[in-house]
Amino acid sequence: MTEQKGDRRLDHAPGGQKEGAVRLSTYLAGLGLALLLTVASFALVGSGAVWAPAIPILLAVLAVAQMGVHLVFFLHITSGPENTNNTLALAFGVLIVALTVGGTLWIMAHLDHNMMPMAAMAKP
Amino acid sequence: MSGEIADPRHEGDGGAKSDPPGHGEGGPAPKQVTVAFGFWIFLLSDIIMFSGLFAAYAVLAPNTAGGPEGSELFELRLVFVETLCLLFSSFTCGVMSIMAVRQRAGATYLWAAFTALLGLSFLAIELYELTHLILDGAAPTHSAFLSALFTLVGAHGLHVAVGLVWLTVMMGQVATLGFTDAVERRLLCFGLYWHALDIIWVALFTVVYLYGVMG
Amino acid sequence: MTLLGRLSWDSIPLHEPIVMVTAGVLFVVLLGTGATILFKGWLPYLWREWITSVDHKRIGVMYCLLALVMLIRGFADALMMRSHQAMAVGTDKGFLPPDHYDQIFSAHGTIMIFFVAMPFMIGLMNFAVPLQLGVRDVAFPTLNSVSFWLTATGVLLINTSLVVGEFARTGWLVYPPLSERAFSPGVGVDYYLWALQISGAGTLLGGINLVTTILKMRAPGMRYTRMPIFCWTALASNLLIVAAFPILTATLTMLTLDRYLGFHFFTNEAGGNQMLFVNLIWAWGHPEVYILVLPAFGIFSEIIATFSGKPLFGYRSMVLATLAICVLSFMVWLHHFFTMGAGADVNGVFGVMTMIIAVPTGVKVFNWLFTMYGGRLRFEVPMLWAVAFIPTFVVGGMTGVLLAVPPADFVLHNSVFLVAHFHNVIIGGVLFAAFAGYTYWFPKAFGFRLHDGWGKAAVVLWVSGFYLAFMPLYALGLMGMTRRLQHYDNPAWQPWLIAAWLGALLILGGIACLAMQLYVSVRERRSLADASGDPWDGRTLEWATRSPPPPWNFARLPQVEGRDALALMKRGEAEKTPDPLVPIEMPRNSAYGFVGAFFTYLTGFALVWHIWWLVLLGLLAGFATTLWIAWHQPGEQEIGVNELRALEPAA
Amino acid sequence: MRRWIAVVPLALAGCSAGVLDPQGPVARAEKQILFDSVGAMLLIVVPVILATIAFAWWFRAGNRRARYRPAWDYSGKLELLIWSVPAMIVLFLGGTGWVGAHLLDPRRAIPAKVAPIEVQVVALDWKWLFLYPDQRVATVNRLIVPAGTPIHFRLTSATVMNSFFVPQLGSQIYAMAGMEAQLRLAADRPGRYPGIAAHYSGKGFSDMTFTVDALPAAQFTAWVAQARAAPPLDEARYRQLARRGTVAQPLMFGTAPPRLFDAIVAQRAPAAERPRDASNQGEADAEAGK
Ligand code: HEA
Ligand code: HEA
Ligand code: CUA
Ligand SMILES: [Cu+2]
Repeated sequence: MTEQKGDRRLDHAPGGQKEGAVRLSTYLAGLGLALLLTVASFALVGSGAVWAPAIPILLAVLAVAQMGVHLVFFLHITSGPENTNNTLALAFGVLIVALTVGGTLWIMAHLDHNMMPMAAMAKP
Repeated sequence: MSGEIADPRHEGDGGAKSDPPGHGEGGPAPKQVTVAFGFWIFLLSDIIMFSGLFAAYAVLAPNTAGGPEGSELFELRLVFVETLCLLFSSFTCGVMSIMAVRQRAGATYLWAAFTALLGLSFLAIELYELTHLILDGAAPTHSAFLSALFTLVGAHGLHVAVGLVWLTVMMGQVATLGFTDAVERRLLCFGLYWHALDIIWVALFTVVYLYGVMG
Repeated sequence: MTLLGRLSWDSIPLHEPIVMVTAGVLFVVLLGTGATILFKGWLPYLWREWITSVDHKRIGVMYCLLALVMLIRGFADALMMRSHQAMAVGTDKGFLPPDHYDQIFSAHGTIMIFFVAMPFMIGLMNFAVPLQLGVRDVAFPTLNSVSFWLTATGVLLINTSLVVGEFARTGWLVYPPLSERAFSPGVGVDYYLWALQISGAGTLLGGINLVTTILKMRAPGMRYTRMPIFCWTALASNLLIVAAFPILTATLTMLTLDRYLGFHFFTNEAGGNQMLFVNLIWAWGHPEVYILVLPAFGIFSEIIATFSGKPLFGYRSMVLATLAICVLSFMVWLHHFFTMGAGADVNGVFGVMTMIIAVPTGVKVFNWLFTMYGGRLRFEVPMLWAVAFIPTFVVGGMTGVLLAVPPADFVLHNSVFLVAHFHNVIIGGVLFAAFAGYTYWFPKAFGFRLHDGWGKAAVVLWVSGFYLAFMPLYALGLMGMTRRLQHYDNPAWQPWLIAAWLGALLILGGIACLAMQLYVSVRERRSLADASGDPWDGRTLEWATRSPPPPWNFARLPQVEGRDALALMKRGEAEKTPDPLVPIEMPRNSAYGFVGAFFTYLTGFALVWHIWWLVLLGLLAGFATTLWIAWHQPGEQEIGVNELRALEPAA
Repeated sequence: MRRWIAVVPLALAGCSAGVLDPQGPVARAEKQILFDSVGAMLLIVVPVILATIAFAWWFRAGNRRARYRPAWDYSGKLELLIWSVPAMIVLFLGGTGWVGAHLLDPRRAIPAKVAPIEVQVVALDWKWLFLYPDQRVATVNRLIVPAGTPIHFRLTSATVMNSFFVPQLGSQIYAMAGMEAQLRLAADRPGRYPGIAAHYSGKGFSDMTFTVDALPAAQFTAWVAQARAAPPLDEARYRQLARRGTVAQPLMFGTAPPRLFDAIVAQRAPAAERPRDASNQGEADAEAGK
């Protein structure tokens, strides 16, 4: 690997790691947490553990948590100063995803509601 | 590298005393950083592409056109196994990266093989599931819901397949070229790619399968 | 199932004289160019210096060239439409039957947006951004060449449809269900889909490249608050590319699946939802127009500052406004379908969000005005474009805001008032900026200036032609004329349409002047030569190197001490402590982009015509090329200090 | 050529038959909003244009009387001004837009003393079918309504997307297959108003125009009685209508199947033949009405 100049030592890209910086333990921890969250998600479905209408919400929370675990432990996105650019890019991406998906669902729900055939609406 | 700014008028934000390291301000960043950052941007764009498919799926999921619904089709146990395959492959892929950074070819192959095997198992299960759907009459041409389902799941599967081809090529590169800078960078990108697929899968199994079986 | 899929002799529209003459002329021109290149022995030069070049400046120039060529095609279509509508009243159905007319407006819109405006802006960014940042190239030079050649592939594919097959007859955004197989069984929509997917991939890769370049590759000391404003707008524009184009990819993929595999995303049957397409295409489409106009704003910012002899007024609010527009542009897309019936709340929210964009845009306008205030204005051609731009764009922006008022849009949607709005902002904003940037950076790219007189004539003809051609459309829109009409019954419209036609003819004059300008300038390049490398008394780093710049741009990376880096150096405020020269690593040329694009073209063509064996072949060949390059990457070539000294006496 | 000259005075007669000549409450409000908005924006746009010209002229390099301030590149007060003045105009426009979007929502009932008349609109390739569920008659390309009475439209399409628009009456709205949009308009007084298809729908799109005849209430009843005598719209006739093609003359039908509109929305109506899939250019075009 090319040796980097001293003043650039802090400039990291996602996953950018120097020898030894990322240890097996990071991946193990990530795996453990992810497994936990996955099992929790699958177990939740159909179990009576939570008030049924709240299950989708909890599932969403678990999914977001798991994505966070993957980002931190596998992709090494952290809040450190050397990671600012990566995190900002991620934030921009998340914002766009939220806007397009959220906006689409909102718009389409209204369109569907407003243009539901009256005949179909009469039915229960 | 000049640390001081003589005249405040030259200063943009007046605040910082010295060039903060990195971010290209101290001059162009090294190749490894630009490559990984560029690839990170690519992954974000890929995630946005998936978000389009997700949005379409969410909108079309109720449009079954009299055909089967998700709750009648999905087999959660299979999906769970698929998920485990991907999860463990993410882990083995991580170990592979560590081995690659340490330039240990033998161990790199071994962990790459694990990764590929797990990825292949995932794909095999997925293919089994999808062909089953088609054979049972739930083909993607049947309803908008099934079109969206096959497209979303298929797009992820296609990404996994591409990843497997890429991994194979990379092992060939390690074998023939050794751990050159370029090969190291590509392995790094592969790792990012593989982990990102896992993130997409988390959204996928939650939105499609778990929500699906709940009807 | 035949060997050639759907392709047969009938696919070539031999019965359509206009098409055949166009195609014939095109063929002769191509053949002539090809023959000239071969006989003059230019091929090796072209191959070495351009086709395989990974130099961002060369690639930028090629993008602009591509755009200019396509501009002529787009304009030919525009002129045909204007001539046609000038006569197609009452019983006179004009000279273009609906089949042909419908292809023409679809082709015009598609080509102008994707293959004129986009490549022109991308070309200018590619050329100028690394120079302004004071670096040697973009982050990924080989990828840059790939991006360009993918765009060129899209261009070639879409133009193939002129001769083999047909163009889509669905408008430039191929709304389903009209674009579904049931209603458009021909190959037109398929050409559209594959050409856009291929060029879209190129655009996306280019966007990633420039974002990375701007964020990670700047001259020492070039912190964010010192970046030239054009780099900021380029950053915003490319962020939008990275964020919006994937949505286009996803949407077009769904339509492709509908058409090729009988899926039901947007069909009338089986639960398909056409509104979903409209929603998704505009989730890309609205950001798209800001992808075009943001770099245009940047170009004018540079030009107005330079020719006013002043720093840009309100740099920080300019940056803020740029970023605000960048984010806001993702929150307004519904304004393109207020009339689909989403209801008052949704319409209201998106209407208000849309109008909010007028605020940062207005800030920009005022900042330009105050930059001029207290300046010493030199009315060179780029500045003339800029001064013509401000009022024109403001009028176009105003009609845009009017369309953002939902009840007003209910009566103006899809009328030619809308057509006038977007030509007003696109021509007055993007195209004027393209011409301004072209005139501004031309001496940097080629070492000589463009002829002044012809340039001024072009400005006058373009501006007057634009107003004559498009102001009548506002009136017609209010009179109830809808867009995309092949003929109409209301004789009261005709005089206005004749005026618009005359306007288009004036524009033709403007184009002729631009062509003359190029010809005259090349002929008189000796007397127009610029030895200084800084013909306009510039303020940013691209003027700090010679013209045309060496492949490595700067023998020493400039040390940036503040905003308007070159202006500071000229004032002597930035002390120059010359670092010793160090060897430079430059990327080697690569044929990957060109060869890969060739196979991509084959694949695309085969997909359009359902020639499945060729699809497979093309994909395999493309994959093989990629493998080959993965093992034989040209790598870098080092340029030693002595060599540098010899090549750059000034350094 | 001669025709062109004859036509000039007509053009000066201006915007007849357009958005600027509203003939109903919806269109009138929309025209008012249009004018208000333009007025508000001109408040800022005109000064901007004038300032551009003035600054460009005064600060030209040749003018020695103009003061050169090469370092003037920031002013906090001005910054505040240039953010806040446009913001105020946008506040006004945004408010208007918001209120307007609600009060002029196409689904919103128009206040009136008389009960609205129901009309069902079906976009076909390339003609408009109007069904009167209460009167049980139907027309093609000619919409007859009583003046002064609100009209409640329910709209759908039996083919591609289209948009129903009568510029002098106001708001247009999309008509789409499998969906049912609603729109409420009214004509103030008797008259004939042109209607158009405002969303491109293919080859015959330009001919997909219709007329709206607003009749005095009494005449409307008479018209219905007269229309009853026309031939019926049966399945065969509908199938013929649904084929791609234009109609030369408006048509009238004495009866129509009572639930035809709902059947079309539910996509259970008899389908028209579609162009064959194999050919790459051909579209089966037929003159559907005769
Ligand atoms: C970048 C976008 C762009 C540009 C520049 C233009 C430019 C022009 N357009 Fe356009 N137009 C669209 C985008 C654009 N258009 C779109 C998206 C549509 C909608 C399509 C649809 O309905 O689906 C449309 C539709 C459209 C219509 C159809 C209206 C309708 O629906 O009824 C018409 C009608 O005449 C028209 C006219 C014109 C004219 C006269 C110009 C003129 O201004 C022509 C401008 C000429 C040039 C741009 C070429 C000039 C320069 C050169 C040749 C270079 C010279 C050489 C050197 C410098 C060396 N346009
Ligand atoms: C470069 C391209 C470009 C740009 C910059 C814009 C800019 C804007 N556009 Fe435009 N637009 C298009 C290209 C563009 N548009 C195209 C191609 C279409 C049609 C596509 C199709 O259907 O085929 C379209 C269609 C379109 C519609 C859809 C209409 C319809 O289909 O019915 C609307 C509606 O809101 C709209 C609004 C706006 C607004 C509010 C802006 C604003 O960004 C404008 C902001 C600028 C100003 C307002 C001027 C300067 C400001 C001041 C001087 C400050 C003070 C002013 C105020 C407070 C008002 N545009
Ligand atoms: Cu011009 Cu066809
Ligand atoms: Cu828009």
